[in-house]
Amino acid sequence: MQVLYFAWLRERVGAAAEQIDAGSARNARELVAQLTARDPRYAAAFADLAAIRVAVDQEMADLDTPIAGAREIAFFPPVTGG
Amino acid sequence: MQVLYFAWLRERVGAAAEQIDAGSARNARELVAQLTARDPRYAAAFADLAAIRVAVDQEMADLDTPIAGAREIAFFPPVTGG
Amino acid sequence: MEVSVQREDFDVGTELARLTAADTDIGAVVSFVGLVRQGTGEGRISSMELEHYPGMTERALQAIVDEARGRWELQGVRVIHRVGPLVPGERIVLVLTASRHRHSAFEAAEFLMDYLKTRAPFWKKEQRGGEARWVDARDSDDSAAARWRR
Amino acid sequence: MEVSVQREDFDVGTELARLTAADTDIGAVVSFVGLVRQGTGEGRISSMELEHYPGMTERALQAIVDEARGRWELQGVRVIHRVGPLVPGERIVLVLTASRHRHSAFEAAEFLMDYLKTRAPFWKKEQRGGEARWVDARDSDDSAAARWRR
Repeated sequence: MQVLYFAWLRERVGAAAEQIDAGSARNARELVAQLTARDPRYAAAFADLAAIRVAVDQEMADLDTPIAGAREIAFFPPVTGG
Repeated sequence: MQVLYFAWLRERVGAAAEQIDAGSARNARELVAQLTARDPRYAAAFADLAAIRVAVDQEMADLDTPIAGAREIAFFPPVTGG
Repeated sequence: MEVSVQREDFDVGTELARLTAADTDIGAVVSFVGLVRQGTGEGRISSMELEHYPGMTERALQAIVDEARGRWELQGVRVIHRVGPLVPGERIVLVLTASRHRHSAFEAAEFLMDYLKTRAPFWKKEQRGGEARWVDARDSDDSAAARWRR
Repeated sequence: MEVSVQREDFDVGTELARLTAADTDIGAVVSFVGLVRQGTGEGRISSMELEHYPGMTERALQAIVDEARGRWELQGVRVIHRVGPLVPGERIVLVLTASRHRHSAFEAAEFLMDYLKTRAPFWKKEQRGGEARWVDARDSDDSAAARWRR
């Protein structure tokens, strides 16, 4: 699936988007666990999970929203537009 | 003093402004009584006192506001701008 | 100049740019524009005439602006009210409020309109078919204004 | 077109005229314009960059507009949000609401801004001196949005 990062999450991960095999991850929380195990960049980016927001297929979601069949998961900080 | 009329009051009185000697009238209510005694046009215009608003020297007032020394008294219906 | 009573139309973009030009600490500008509604069916109006009380109108509008400035921290305020003949779809009134944060700008604009509707000496006469009728004041405007009493 | 995300500036007068052109039963139009605040002293910003999530941003804004249309009877709605680099004093966002009566237009505009602030995927990065900093979300925006929950 396509995984997107925005704002300081993008900067810490060092990528705006990447193709990731979610493997056995059933939700965003398990996907984050896989990523943080893979590379310290992710561990740094996802250190404070309370500061992370998630969208699944461009709909606001949360870390426990199921991601089976999803094409696009996005991680970002709380929004600050307007 | 200068007496002004607006909207349907102006139409019923048949004048936008007139110079009037307020005589012994201490407030707008007594001025109205003098006018209605003078001519049926005023009696028709001031028939429903609850529908009349008053300004004394361009400040919102009421029928019992003293008018001694006032230069300009205005009578009009409730406002409908905006 | 905060208050204008005029026959000419106004441009909201121009007024907004003027209000915000000098101050880079404005974060929020709220505008209200009132328009002549045509209505429907029998009640359809063809035109209206706005009468006012020259001199008092400007004083009353300025007093309302001053009251708003006392209640909210505003970086700028602008009120324009048109008079004379107007047809459906035309703009009647503009209220603009500028502040650091949006809630003050929203509240102040709504306050200005509620007070303007009940305290500024304007009167509307509508033309329907061949018939002219003075618009009645509305109780809902009185109760809207009463919200702000304190 | 009710929702736009764009790098270019907008003109409130033009947008307002477009929104009201086709309908003579609109009595009230409320606009909100958000601007880049410079701030003062140490906190003075020189510029900012607005990042967004292309695709989701437009969907989120449209969902907020649809929600507003469900809650108030609106004759028209327009939302424009800019992205890219901006300097103090520049316009960021426009919300326009048109309705028969003013209270609906005011409420809907404030609702749209409260929801946009907390639900639309935009992020601001400010430049202060030589230093760049991502803006933190504000609790006051969350509580403003929570007012509308039902």
